[in-house]
Amino acid sequence: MNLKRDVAVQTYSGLGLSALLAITILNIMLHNMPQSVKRAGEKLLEINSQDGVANAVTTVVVYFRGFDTLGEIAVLFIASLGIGLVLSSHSEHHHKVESSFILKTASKLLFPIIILFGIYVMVYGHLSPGGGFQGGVIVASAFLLLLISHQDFELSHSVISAFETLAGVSYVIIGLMGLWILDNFLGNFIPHDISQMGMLVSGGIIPLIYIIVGIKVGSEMSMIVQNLLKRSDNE
Amino acid sequence: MSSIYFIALPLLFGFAVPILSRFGKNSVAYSSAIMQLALLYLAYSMISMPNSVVEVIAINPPLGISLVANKVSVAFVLLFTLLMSLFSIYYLDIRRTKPYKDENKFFILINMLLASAIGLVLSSDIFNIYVFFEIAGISAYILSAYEGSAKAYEAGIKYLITGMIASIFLVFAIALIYIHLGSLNLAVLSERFMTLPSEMKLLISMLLFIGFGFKVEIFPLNFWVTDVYEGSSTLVNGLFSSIVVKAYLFVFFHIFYLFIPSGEYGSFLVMVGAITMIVAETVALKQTNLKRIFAYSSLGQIGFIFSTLTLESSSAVTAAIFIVIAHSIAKLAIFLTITIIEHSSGSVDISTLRHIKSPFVVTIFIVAMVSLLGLPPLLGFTGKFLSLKSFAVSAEFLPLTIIIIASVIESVYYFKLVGLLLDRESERKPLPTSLIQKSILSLLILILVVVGVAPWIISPYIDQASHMMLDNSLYISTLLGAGK
Amino acid sequence: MIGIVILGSFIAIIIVAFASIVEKRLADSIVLSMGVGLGSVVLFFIFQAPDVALTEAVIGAGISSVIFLMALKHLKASR
Amino acid sequence: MLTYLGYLFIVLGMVAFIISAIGLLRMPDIYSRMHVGAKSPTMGTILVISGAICLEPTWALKLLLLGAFILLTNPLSSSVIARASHKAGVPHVNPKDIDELRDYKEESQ
Repeated sequence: MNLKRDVAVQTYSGLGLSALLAITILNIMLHNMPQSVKRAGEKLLEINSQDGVANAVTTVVVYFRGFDTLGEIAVLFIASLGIGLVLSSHSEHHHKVESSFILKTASKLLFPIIILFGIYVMVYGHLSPGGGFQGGVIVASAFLLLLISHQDFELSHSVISAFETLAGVSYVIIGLMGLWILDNFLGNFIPHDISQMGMLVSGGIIPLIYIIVGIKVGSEMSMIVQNLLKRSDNE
Repeated sequence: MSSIYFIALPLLFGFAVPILSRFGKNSVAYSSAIMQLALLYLAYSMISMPNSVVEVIAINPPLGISLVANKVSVAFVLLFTLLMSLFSIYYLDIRRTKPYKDENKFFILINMLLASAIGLVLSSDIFNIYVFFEIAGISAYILSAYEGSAKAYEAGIKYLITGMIASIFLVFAIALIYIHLGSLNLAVLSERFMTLPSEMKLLISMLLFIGFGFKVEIFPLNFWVTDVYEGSSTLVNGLFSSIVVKAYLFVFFHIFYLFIPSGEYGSFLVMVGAITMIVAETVALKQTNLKRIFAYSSLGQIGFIFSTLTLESSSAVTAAIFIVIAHSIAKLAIFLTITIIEHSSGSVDISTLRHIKSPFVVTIFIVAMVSLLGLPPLLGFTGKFLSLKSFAVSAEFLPLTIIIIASVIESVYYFKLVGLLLDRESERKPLPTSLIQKSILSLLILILVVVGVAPWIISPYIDQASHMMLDNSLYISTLLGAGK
Repeated sequence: MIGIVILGSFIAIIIVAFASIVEKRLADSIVLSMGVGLGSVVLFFIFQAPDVALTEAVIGAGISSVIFLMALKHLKASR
Repeated sequence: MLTYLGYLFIVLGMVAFIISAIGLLRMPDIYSRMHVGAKSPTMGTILVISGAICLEPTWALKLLLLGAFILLTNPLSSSVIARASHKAGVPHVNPKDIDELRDYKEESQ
């Protein structure tokens, strides 16, 4: 029941095992690299070329393996919930440090630019590198800047949870609509023509889902950051 | 009806809880119970379908993810939804007197746990299995730290660290599999796995064994289990022991049968299971905390199921499914009764058993324990008998001896508990139980008794299920033949 | 030319990762682990995976280190 | 011609970066290090960006935005770091240096 010792023992044994495995794997890989198996990735790219999304990685992440993405969203959702739960037992007393005038003004100037960039990354996820996960985190980092520089700034819990709920529910609903319309969960039921490849409105549900993922990730990360920041200020 | 609802509906519910909680104090609790009952009905309606149903997501297998609902996976889904809905109804009664703090989050977590347990059973894509592995893991860490006491945090942190180590091993194995075999679909992997060079095969099997071994709670990797059970609340223990572990067990053997059909590592695994059982039962003798005792007894039973399943014969799989059903139901009943005792006396020490005066609770406790022990005429007996028979048929006499010795040790501490419950000399206080508690517990016990007396109610179905679980070519042809 | 950049990033990642393990002060070790993220961003970009590079830059080198630092502050406050 | 101008700008930018790196190693305390760590990289980045504009005139708008962003953030971050280290009490190498922030604080008290 000695927590400190147990954690140390488990961590070190895990590290040791991992090192051993890494050596074994390097050894095996150097001596016989896998021969050319026809990779799933190539086949996925072949299918994507009929699907009308310029960034093939987005198609794989959001559409072909969209079910995994749904699961990852759920993981993030539960993790954010857990952080809120574990930290909620502390008191809400804030220890305020006044930040300098320069920082306050500059962060006000930077905030809209960063938000704009985050939304750009989210919306153009199917055309250029980036997408919901990255864009969401960029938006959250804009809020982080504001939270650090303005001590009295606080995100409204109800607004964030409304965004969160909206995004999560609409992801599952879009999936179920695919099931009802095309008999295929997460089926691409919005018309997507190959001639529109590279335009902003193309690819059917794929950009829509990535924007939803972005909203969800952005609100979860902002909530995590706010919980950690505000609760760690009390002394 | 489509099997995707088993996963989509609990996730939808989890995401929608902030809206639902606007409609009043009880709305989340009741809608959760109603949704689980709907899933139970769906599972019940799927049990009579003649063939396997493959639910394709986005694109056809082998590239896309798909869910396979065949006889055996539907049996597990039915078991999970049944136990979870009974648990929810039971909690509806408890929450009137002793609700958890921040109840909405509790409902989110149990539904995520249900969705991920079902996802583990249904999914046919190894990376998708990893995603559900993570969801189940993270919701379980938070559930075990839920009460917020120092012990609960200790349990949560222990669970978190071991779970993370397990995830590292598993994701490493999946990466190697994808590098070498170029696919993530279980059917394709099943065809290609035996073509790997033998060192690589051994390495991947070891990584998979360690990754799942932490979660399946197998001997060298189960040092954390009892601390987690002791720290987390008793109700949650019921879920861990009756739903989560069973899902991991199923997915471990699902992958094992598909990847290594020749039973190469069988003699190693059968001993691992037997050693798990005897170590757990021996340690359990000295315990004085009810939660720890039943945690060790869970470990023992899991070792028993594990070594039965490694025999890889259809009669052994039948036996193992019987034990899984019996153990899940009996353990849930026991943990729910311990909750009643804990709420009235505030302690889970075994001495509290001396001071309760309630013929109902005592009967439930004793019947469930007798079923765990595997005595006739209860459901536990059917499984144990079939399992011992298949051990004898496969001529595995060393594990058979170990298991029989372990069962004798198990009976020692069970009868110690029975002795405490029936002790005439001690002072006793009445134990209040409500009508809902009584009916849920009697329903669980009724299943144990009725199916135990007449196992032929479910045995034809389980026979078919066990054939299906071992029939790799059928699985491959249904999965790869699917496409719309 | 590109080979030198790749080799340099590999060596830099290894050195920074090792330093972040050996470092006794946790805050410094977190900042060093940010360096691992930045090195891998360069590598991902060279190996033509701009999506992964962007993700690593934003999540691996950015927000996760910030979260680690905040958790560290939390630990110090509760001590 | 524009190409050569572009290369010239980029080389000048590199020189600014090298000066800043040498300065970081040679300067005695954190305040003077912040000085070289803030000014010359900002200038170096601007020079590199203008070189890139000369090489690829079609990217001009995006690159200009990038330059504006760096002009905003780089001085800000170094100012915040210097202020934080002043608050944490990191000493000057020469205590008799001019320290207007300390003087201002003493006056306001």
